[in-house]
Parts: sequence; C-alpha cells; structure tokens
Amino acid sequence: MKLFEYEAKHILSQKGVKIPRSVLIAPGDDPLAKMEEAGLKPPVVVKAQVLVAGRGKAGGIKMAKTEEDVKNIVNELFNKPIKGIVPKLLLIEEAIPHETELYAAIVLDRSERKPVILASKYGGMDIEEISREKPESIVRQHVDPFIGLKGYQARLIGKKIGLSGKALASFAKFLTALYEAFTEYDAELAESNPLALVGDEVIPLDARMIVDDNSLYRHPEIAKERLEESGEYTEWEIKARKMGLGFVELDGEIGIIGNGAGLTMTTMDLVYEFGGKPANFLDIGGGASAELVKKAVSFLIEYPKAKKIFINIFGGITRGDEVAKGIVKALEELGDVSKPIVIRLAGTKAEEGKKILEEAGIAAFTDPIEAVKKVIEM
Amino acid sequence: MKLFEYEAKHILSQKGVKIPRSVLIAPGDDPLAKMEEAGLKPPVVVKAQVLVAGRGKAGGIKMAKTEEDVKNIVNELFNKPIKGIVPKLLLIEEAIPHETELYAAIVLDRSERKPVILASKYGGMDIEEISREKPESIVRQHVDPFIGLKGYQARLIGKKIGLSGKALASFAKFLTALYEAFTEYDAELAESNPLALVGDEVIPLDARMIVDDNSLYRHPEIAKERLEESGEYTEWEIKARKMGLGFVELDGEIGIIGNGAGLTMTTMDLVYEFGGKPANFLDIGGGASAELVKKAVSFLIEYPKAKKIFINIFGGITRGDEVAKGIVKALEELGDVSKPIVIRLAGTKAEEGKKILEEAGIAAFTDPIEAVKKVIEM
Amino acid sequence: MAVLLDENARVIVQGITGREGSFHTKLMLEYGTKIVAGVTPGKGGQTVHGVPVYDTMEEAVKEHPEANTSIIFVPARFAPDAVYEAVDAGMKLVVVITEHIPVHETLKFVNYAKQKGTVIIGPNCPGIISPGKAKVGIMPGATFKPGPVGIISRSGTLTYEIGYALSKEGIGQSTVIGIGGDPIIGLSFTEAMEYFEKDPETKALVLVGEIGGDMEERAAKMIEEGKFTKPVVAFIAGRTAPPGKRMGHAGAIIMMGTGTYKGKVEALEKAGVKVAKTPFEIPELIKEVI
Amino acid sequence: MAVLLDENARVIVQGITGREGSFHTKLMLEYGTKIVAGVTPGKGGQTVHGVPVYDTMEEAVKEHPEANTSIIFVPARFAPDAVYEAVDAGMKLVVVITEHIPVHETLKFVNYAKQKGTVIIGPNCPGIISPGKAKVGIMPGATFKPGPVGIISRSGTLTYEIGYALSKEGIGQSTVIGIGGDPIIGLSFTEAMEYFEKDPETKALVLVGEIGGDMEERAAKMIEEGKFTKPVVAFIAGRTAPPGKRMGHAGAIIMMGTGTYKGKVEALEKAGVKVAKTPFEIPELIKEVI
Repeated sequence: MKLFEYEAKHILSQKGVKIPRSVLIAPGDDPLAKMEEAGLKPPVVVKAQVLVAGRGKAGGIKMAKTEEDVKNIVNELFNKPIKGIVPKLLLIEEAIPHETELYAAIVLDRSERKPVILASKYGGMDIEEISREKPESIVRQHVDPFIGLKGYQARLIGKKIGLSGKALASFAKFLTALYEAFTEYDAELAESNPLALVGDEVIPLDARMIVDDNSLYRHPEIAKERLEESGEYTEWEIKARKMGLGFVELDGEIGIIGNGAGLTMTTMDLVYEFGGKPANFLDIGGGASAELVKKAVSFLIEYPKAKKIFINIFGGITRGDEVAKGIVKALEELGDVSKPIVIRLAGTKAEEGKKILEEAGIAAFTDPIEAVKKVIEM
Repeated sequence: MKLFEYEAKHILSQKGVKIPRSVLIAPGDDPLAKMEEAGLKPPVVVKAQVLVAGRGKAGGIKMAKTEEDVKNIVNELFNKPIKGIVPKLLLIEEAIPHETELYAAIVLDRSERKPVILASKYGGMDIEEISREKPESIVRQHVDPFIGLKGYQARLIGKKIGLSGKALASFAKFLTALYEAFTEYDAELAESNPLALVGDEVIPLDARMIVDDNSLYRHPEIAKERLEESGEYTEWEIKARKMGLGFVELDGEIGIIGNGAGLTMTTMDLVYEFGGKPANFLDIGGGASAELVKKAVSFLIEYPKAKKIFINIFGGITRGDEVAKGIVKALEELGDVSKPIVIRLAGTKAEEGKKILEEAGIAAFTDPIEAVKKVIEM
Repeated sequence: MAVLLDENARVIVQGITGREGSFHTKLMLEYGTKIVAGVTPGKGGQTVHGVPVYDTMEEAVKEHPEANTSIIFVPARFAPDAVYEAVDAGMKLVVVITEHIPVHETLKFVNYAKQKGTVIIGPNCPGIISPGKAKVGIMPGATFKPGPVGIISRSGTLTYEIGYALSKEGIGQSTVIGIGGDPIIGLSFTEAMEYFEKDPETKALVLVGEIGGDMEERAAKMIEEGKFTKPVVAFIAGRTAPPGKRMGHAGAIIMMGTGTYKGKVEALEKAGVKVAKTPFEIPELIKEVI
Repeated sequence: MAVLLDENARVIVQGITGREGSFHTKLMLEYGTKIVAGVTPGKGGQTVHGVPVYDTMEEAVKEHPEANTSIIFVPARFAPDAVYEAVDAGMKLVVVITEHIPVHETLKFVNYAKQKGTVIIGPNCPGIISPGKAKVGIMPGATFKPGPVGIISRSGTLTYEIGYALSKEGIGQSTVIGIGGDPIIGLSFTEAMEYFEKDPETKALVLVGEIGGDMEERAAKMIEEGKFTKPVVAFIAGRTAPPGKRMGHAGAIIMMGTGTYKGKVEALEKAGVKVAKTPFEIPELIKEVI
C-alpha cells in the first residue's frame, strides 16, 4: 500500500530527519490561519495529497508567493482532479531554496534477495529518466538484512554521488533513517526525490513509501485501505477489492475468471490470441471456496463491461467441486442471467465439479482452446 | 548497571507481559491511600527496592495481610537497612496465589558468543542452588543474535520444563518479551525468578536486569548511576566511581595502583605472596593521563585504609612519563604526605618517567619483586 | 534420477492438522510420498491419515531421523518460524506453500536457509513433484508423468496446465518445480537450472515465466553463457497485461520499465530459446528439441 | 613462522588520525610493521607519519590491494561500523584496540566476522606481535624478542610483564596475542591455541588467564583431550580477588560460582599444565619444559 507524502515524511521525521516545516489542510480549513499556527509564511509550496504517479506534472504541486496565492491555489487544488482524483488533504510546506537535488531510494532486489540502496546526484527526474539519461550516476549498494545498513556503506554511497564533509555526514544520517523506516514499516519501497541539498544539509522535499500488503496487519496505525484516494483503482476495482477479489479492469468484452495469476493472465492472452478482448483480470487465487467463487461470478454478472464470462480453472489446491458449487449458487441466487458463461474445468476434483454443473444444466469444457473458441463465437 | 525490580517489571509490562498490579511508595507517602488509588487491597507483598543480592532472605520482602500490616511493614522497611542499604522506594504488589514457581533467564554465553536462555521448572531458589540440586532441570538454548529468539525455540524450552497447552503458549510469549527486553536494553542479564504459573498463565513475581555499562549512553532514560542505592559499593567505592576511578575496597593496609585489571590483580596477588595485604584494587586502565594518575594517587592518600601506597606500572598504551607527572603533581598539590609510596615503572617511556620522578626526588624500581618487598618492609 | 526430490525423500508436514495440511497430506500419501511425521504445536500425539503428529520438529526428527524434507502449510504469521524450525532441524529441502508472508520475513529466512545450506522452494508456491517418485506440494499428481522434461515455473496453475498438456502428448517429466510468485523466493530460475543441468535424466527444460522481475532475463543470460546446455522451451504469461497494474497477489507487475513480456521474450530468443505463444504449443516445441 | 601475523602483513590503521591511532602508527612503523594505509572518514588525502589516509576502506584497499590486516583505534560508538568495514573490505585479521564497545554490538560483529572468515582479535585488547616480524597493537615492542614461546593473554599489561620476564632470561617469543578482556571477544584461548598447535616454530605456550569466565577451563579440556600437544605454562591473575566484585572494566568477576582461581588452576593442573604463582616464575617453568 502506498503512503501519502505527509505520512512518509512524518515517519522520516520521527527517525530524526529534518523535514520542511508544514501544515496539513482539509477542505473548509482556513489555510492562512492554519499556516499562522504552524509559523508558516509565503513563499510556500502547496501539494495535493494524492497517490497517483506524476503528481507534479499533472499540476498537483504549486508554489504560492503571497497569501492571495495560497487562497487561490488551495481553492483550485481542492476542486481539480489530479489524474481523476480530487485530493482530500493538501500539504502546505515552507519553500526551501536549494541548488542541488539528489535521489535516494531503497527497494528489494529480487535476485540478490537483499534490500538495495539506489542513489544519484541527479534527483528531480524519476529513476527511469535517470537510468536513461545518466545511468552511470546511479550508485547501488546491497544491504545484509541481518546487519542492516552499516554507517560506512551510507558514507560510501554519499561519497560516490559526490558529497563530502558535513553534507556527506548529513546524507549518511538521512540514508540510515530511510533504511530504518524501510525495515520498521515493512516497505517494498522508500524513496526521497528530490532530496534537496541545502547548504551542508539534506532535506527531503518529497518522500514516498510503499508498504508490503502482506505486512499491513503489523502496522495498525496505517492499515486502512485508501482505495479511493489512491488513483490506482477504478470504481469497479475498488468495489472488487472491498469484496476481497483480485480484479483488474480491462477494455474488452469477455469477463475472465481464473485461478492463479499465471493462468488468469494466460487466459487473457488466449482470448486475445483467438480474436477476443478480455474485459478484466479476476484471479480467485488458490483454494477458493464455493462462497468466493459465487462472489466472483456474481460480480462479473453485474460488471457491465463483461458481455460474456469465461471461467478457466485448473484445480490444484483449488477444487473443481467447490468452483462448481459456487457457480451454481451464483446463478441460482441471481435468477435470470442473460450473460453467456463458458466454463473450463480441469485438475483436482474436476470430474466431481462437472457432475455438479451438469446436474444444474451447465456444460463445462476440459480443453481450454475449445472453451475459448466457444466463448468468442458466442 | 543493575535495574530495580520495578524498572525491570515496567519494561516487561511494556513488552506485553502481564505483571502483578502494584504501586510504588516513597517515604512520607500514605501507603493505604496510594494502594486505594491503584485499586490494591491486602493481602499484598511489600518489597524493598534495593539492588543487593539475597534481598528476600535479608528481610526485604514481607507479606501484609491487613491494612495494619501494610502500615507496620512499610514503616519497618523504610527504617531497616537491607545488607547495609536503606531502601528509597518500596513496591507494594498484589499477592498472587500460585503453586508452581519457574525460573527463566537470558545471559551472554562468552564461549559461544551468543545469548543463551536458561530455564528450569524449579524456580524460587537461585540458579546456583538449582545447578547444585537439580542440574538436570536446567534447559539451555542458544540464540542466533541476528535472528533473535525464534518462536519454536521458546516453545521447545517451555516443553522441556514440563509445560503444555495454554501455559506453554503463555511461557513462550513471556520468553519472547524477555528476549526483546534483553536486546533492546543491551542487557547482560534478564531474569525472572520466581516466574509464577497461575492457572494457564505465567506471571513474573520478581524480575532482574543488568544493563551493560558500555551501552548506558544509548539508554538515557535509565542512565543515571544509582551507586548509593545499589548496595554493591562501599562509601569509598562510591566516591571513587564518581571520580571515574576503577576502585574496589579491600581489607589490608597496602594501597595499590596498577594499570590494567590483570596487572593490578597480579599486584594484589604479589603483595599477598610476600606477606602483605592489599587495601584496595585501583586500575587506572590503558593510556591514563597525568591528570587521572594524579586523581588516583590523591585518592589513595586520602583513603584511610591505605597506610602505604604501591604503584605498579608496566607501560604499553600507558606512558611512564604521564604516570610520573601525575604522581609528582599529586604530591606537590597535597604538600606534606606522610604515607610511604613505592613506585615500579617499566615499559613505554619508563626511562623518561623515572627521570621525572628522580628530578622530583622520588625513587622508582624496575623490578616488581624488589618493589613489593620494599613496600612491605616499610 | 530427478532433481531435489526423489524416492529417498522422507517428509515432515508442518501444519499437518490444518485444513489444507491434512487434505494434501492425504493426497501426497496417495501419490506415494513417504511422509514420516507431521508437526503442529499443541497437537502432539494425534495422527493424521496415519501419520504421527509431534509438537516440535525436534521431536519429529528425533523419532524419525531419516527425515530430510519438509512442507509448510502453516498460516502466514507463523510460517517464518516454521521455516527456521525446519532449517534448524536439518531439513535439506523445505517447501513453503503458505502465501501472504510479509516480504521482509521471507527476505530473512531465505538468507538464513542459504547460509545453512537448506534449499527453500517458495513461499506462495505449489511445491515440487518428481513424477512416479514423490510429490511434495499441492499439484494434482495425476497431471504429471515420469519422463525426460524438467519444468520450472513461476505460476502454480499454469504448471499443471503445461504438465497436463505434455503428459497428454506422452511427454513425461523428470521433476516439476513451482518456484512461487512472491517478490522474494528461495529458489530462483537459474538456481533450479543448475540442478537440472547436472541431472542426466533431464533432456530438456520448460521455463514458465511471468511478466515482472528479471528472472527470465537471468535465465536467458545463463543459457547464452553456456552454463545451461540442454534445450529450453519457454512460455511467459502476461503478454496482454497492461503495465503498472498488479495482476493478482503474485506481484506480476511491470515496474520501472523492466520485466516486460517483450523484453523477456527477446532475451530468451536471443539465447536460442523457443518461446511458445500459448501453453498448448509447448508439447510441439519440446518434440522438436528432444 | 609465526601465527596469524608475520612479515607478510600489510596493515591498514582505522582511526589513524586520532591521538592513539597516530601515536601507535608511529611506534608500529618504527617496529618495522608494513603499514600501507590509514582510514579516517573525512580525512582522506592527508598523511600520518608518511602513511596515506583515505576516507573509506574501499578506497584504501583499491589503492593498496595487498592489505590483509587492519587495526582499529576508532572510538567505541563508531568501532563496530569500522569492524564491518574491515571485514567487508576482505581483511583476514582485524585487531580491535577500542574499549567500551557495547557488548551486544561486539556479539554481532564477532559472529559476522566468523561467518566471513575474518579473525577478530579484541576488542579492548593490546593486539598481536610476532617479535622481529611485525607488531599490530599497542604493546611496547622492545619488551618482546623472537623465539620459540607463544603467549596468549587475557590481560594487556600482564602480557608485557611476562614477555619482558621471558626476554630478560633469553627466552624469545614466536607470537604474542593479547585477546582482550571484554566478556565477548573475537579470538578465544582455544581458537588461538589451534593456530599455535600448527606452528612449527612454537615449542611451548604461556597462557595468561584471569578469574571469571571459563576460557581457561576450556583450554585445559583441549589439552586433556590431546588437541593441544605442546608444553603449556599458565598464570592466572586474581588469586586474591574477592568474589562478586568487578575488578576493572575488563569484567574479571566471579559469578555464579564459576570462574574461580581455584577452579581454573585445578583444571589446568589436571591437564598437566604448570601454573605459576607469580608472573616472574614463568621463565623458570618454561625452561623446564623446552
């Protein structure tokens, strides 16, 4: 789950990082009064707290030079969707004059199975741009997860991106705090970009963190889904997530249910291959119960983009009989369903499943190619 | 540094351990009013908060069955020294009926260089007694310092001391908390004895922690020396510690200064060997400055048990010239010193040191045996 | 022969008394896997499908010193502890079926196991099967037949699909490994390939990849460098998946411009690997190379 | 020959610009130790007694790839980091002079170094000297002479005392190791003894112990089991120290009834070791055994 900028900065601040002085504004707040309470005066930066990528380029970050500016910008940002998302909070921060913008991030290196620090002296652009334009500027340092980031490693990274003296010490301290935040919050990503160099001190002008979804139970203080605010999900995706379904909206007309991400993606690929277009990705995962299958089928029946439904199940930990029971129940409960449904069932308890479907008058295929051809021609 | 029982219990409680309900009483407090605030009623246990070993046997722990008892016992304990120490605080705790007393501790195993858990089903007696009387009952489990105590290890230990079911789960949870306290507070020892088994739950009736002195700077919340309260130190030892001197009071008449614990102990051994008795152990450590040497010499001149002083220095990181300067300064500042002083100087800058001593009219030996014989016959 | 798992495996099931643990113990026993013990804390003394249950791995190994392999069905919060227990009990192979384990926990136990010389398969994986010899996993056993083709797969269900397609065409498998879909896993493509390279019974290999990560690219590099010399056929799921969207729990996601379908296919084809467009083309491609 | 340190040592001094670091760099150079570089963060580019200073071990090793040994004079709060840096830079031997390092930090870096195959001497130790070859420590070099006797000591100053007594009697030393007085240290008596056992130049060994801990007892056991076969003479400091009192920072303390003078002497004598009553008897006892 992505954290908001103000949350990530708050975490860093608790780890001893100096962050810009700031105040959080909700709709209806008097921004100037709030600023005065926080000891803030223009020039300030007003930043929409949304989780969409490219927030700055989409107009979500504005400089306000006067109090008049502040009022206008706050009013504008609360009423302007950023990539479709209207912010619920704005962060007003002191403007910090600086010349140098650095980049620092920690991610998980899947091959090395270790956290890796990425840093560059060319901050401000995103890491893809840096990789393209200044690939040699990116410094990489793996971290032993049992030892943590050693002080000497943090200094070495700082040195390699061209820092020295007190600026180097400040950067090393920042990296240490960023690493602590990364591990303490079970992060998949912790990033500051730009990380401003102000005199001898580094100050994060932006901060991003993504917390591992599987670890959210350990972080009750942040563990509320912010699906609506995130801008990552469409209306139907949000609905599905709230129901506990792994659903991704696509642009075609064939609704797809599969078990396992690999098979479900392959089912999409197959539909394309034979001339159809998937309306979605819906993975019921491993070992789905009849109840979950029922939910998934009912969901796709309601989902308007799906004109027909293709269910492709190869049972392992998922049992064909459970799947069949779920489908039958969904159709029973919804009564008159006009969408055509094609089912392919193989693997564990597939025969039992087919029997259940047959008894309910539903035909099922064993061969997926036959099944996909069928659903496309329907 | 030893923590008080109430401090150790507070730490465990913050780690989620259920501890007896209690209240802390200072002299002048109304114990019954304080108990009422804390929701406590007799029977309670009143415990002197002193750091001496064998507090219970010395009469520092009393059961109060009535309010009258409470008043009398509080009054008694605030006025009765426990092994020479008058408590500054008393802990009044609910009396917890229980049948079984367990033992659990974590210490550092020097040979394995790992923390080791010690547990026994025979708590209540101290570990030396358990080792003597029920050695086979002691379960040992080493812990990988990078991984920490694994859940399965905690359960295994509990199982081996005879627990099962919910009691086992409660014990394992307790050990996990004790280990967290041990590492978070840089402890050399974390112990609960007795650890009561009350129904299906373990509750620490006593708790001890010793924090590594070298780590105190990382624990400002507990990092105040409690020399007076500890009962570990005599008046002169406290005075020395406050001056930063590594001094131990002994019963003889020859004051001893050495550099390095090994040489200083050996100097004591030598004095004994040739028929004298050391009045103290005073190690000026490695690389002592003239200032520190001056302090040490002045201290022994004032220390009444030392009738003569024997200074035994073999320079390595300690320099003979610095030592000589310190001695000369001490004698100059104190003026008329009647205590005989014998000096043995060898190693780094010994010749330079001797020259300084000579110039000040003080003779120094190279051979320690000659020196020790000299000091004894003086 | 086979890789990592054969008829000499003596298996302990951790979490044997749970719903999935018990169900798959039965299926593994029916397949012929030698399950010598089960472990569930607090349930020692019971039996599950005739398998004795112990409270701890220590007790299980003491009674069954021949045990060398474990499979973990323990819920996510307790699974890391179960892995440490298995590694410390001296298991040579540990298969972690459990999904939803916090990634920082996996990071640690995977590194720990490596230090101790234990091979971890998973987490969030279907396990491993050497058809006709043993199955330590949750895949439908009847789908696979003994034979000369190895399979390494990032995707569970897709593995069954491909095994089934091969078996139907009379092409059996030496060993099939579902390595798991989490961002951090114990055994990677290239590490698994080292085992298959040394296995004389394996004549060809099927790699079943997914978008996201760079394991397929690393496999391609290994082949190009001549460190894997047997014929390889591949399938990559997610050709039509939109970038930036997370497809399922598994974390098949294209991020930072890496891990695309196109990049993976190009890398593999450059290394001489035939890449199938659908899983059902794989048997034909395999026939061409063996 | 000698153990752990000889004329092939190429040394980096970590914390070279500090008071002690600089002072002892001079003394080590005067002794003939080949110091190739120094490291102090932020002081790169300087020289100390002609030795070039770098900001990091990485740079030092890049410029001086022959470096294989480091000695640490860094203050306690930063010393653990310096140890990791030395180990990661590939040093084979790291001597930690620094005292007052938090014991839980030492616990970790000592285990880490062991995993990586680096030998740590210390912390809170005087270092190591192979007389006539090299000195990596703070002991007065002139005190020691080349010869056939190894010394392993828990006590700094006492080591000089004993080396001096031996040298005066014409008995030189192969290698002298002050292993340090902290509760947790890198190299123990028995581990050091393994090196001396294999060193043909060492004909006899002096063990200088202290009350507290059980290292002397373990040494006795090793001798009794025939795993150390050369003649051994021992001295244990603290015969007259009262129990339960901590003697100096070093932690020579008798706790829980173990680590007493009597227990150590009995264990050693049972193993056939002659135990000297004063350090000055050691030369005579050594003469009897070689």
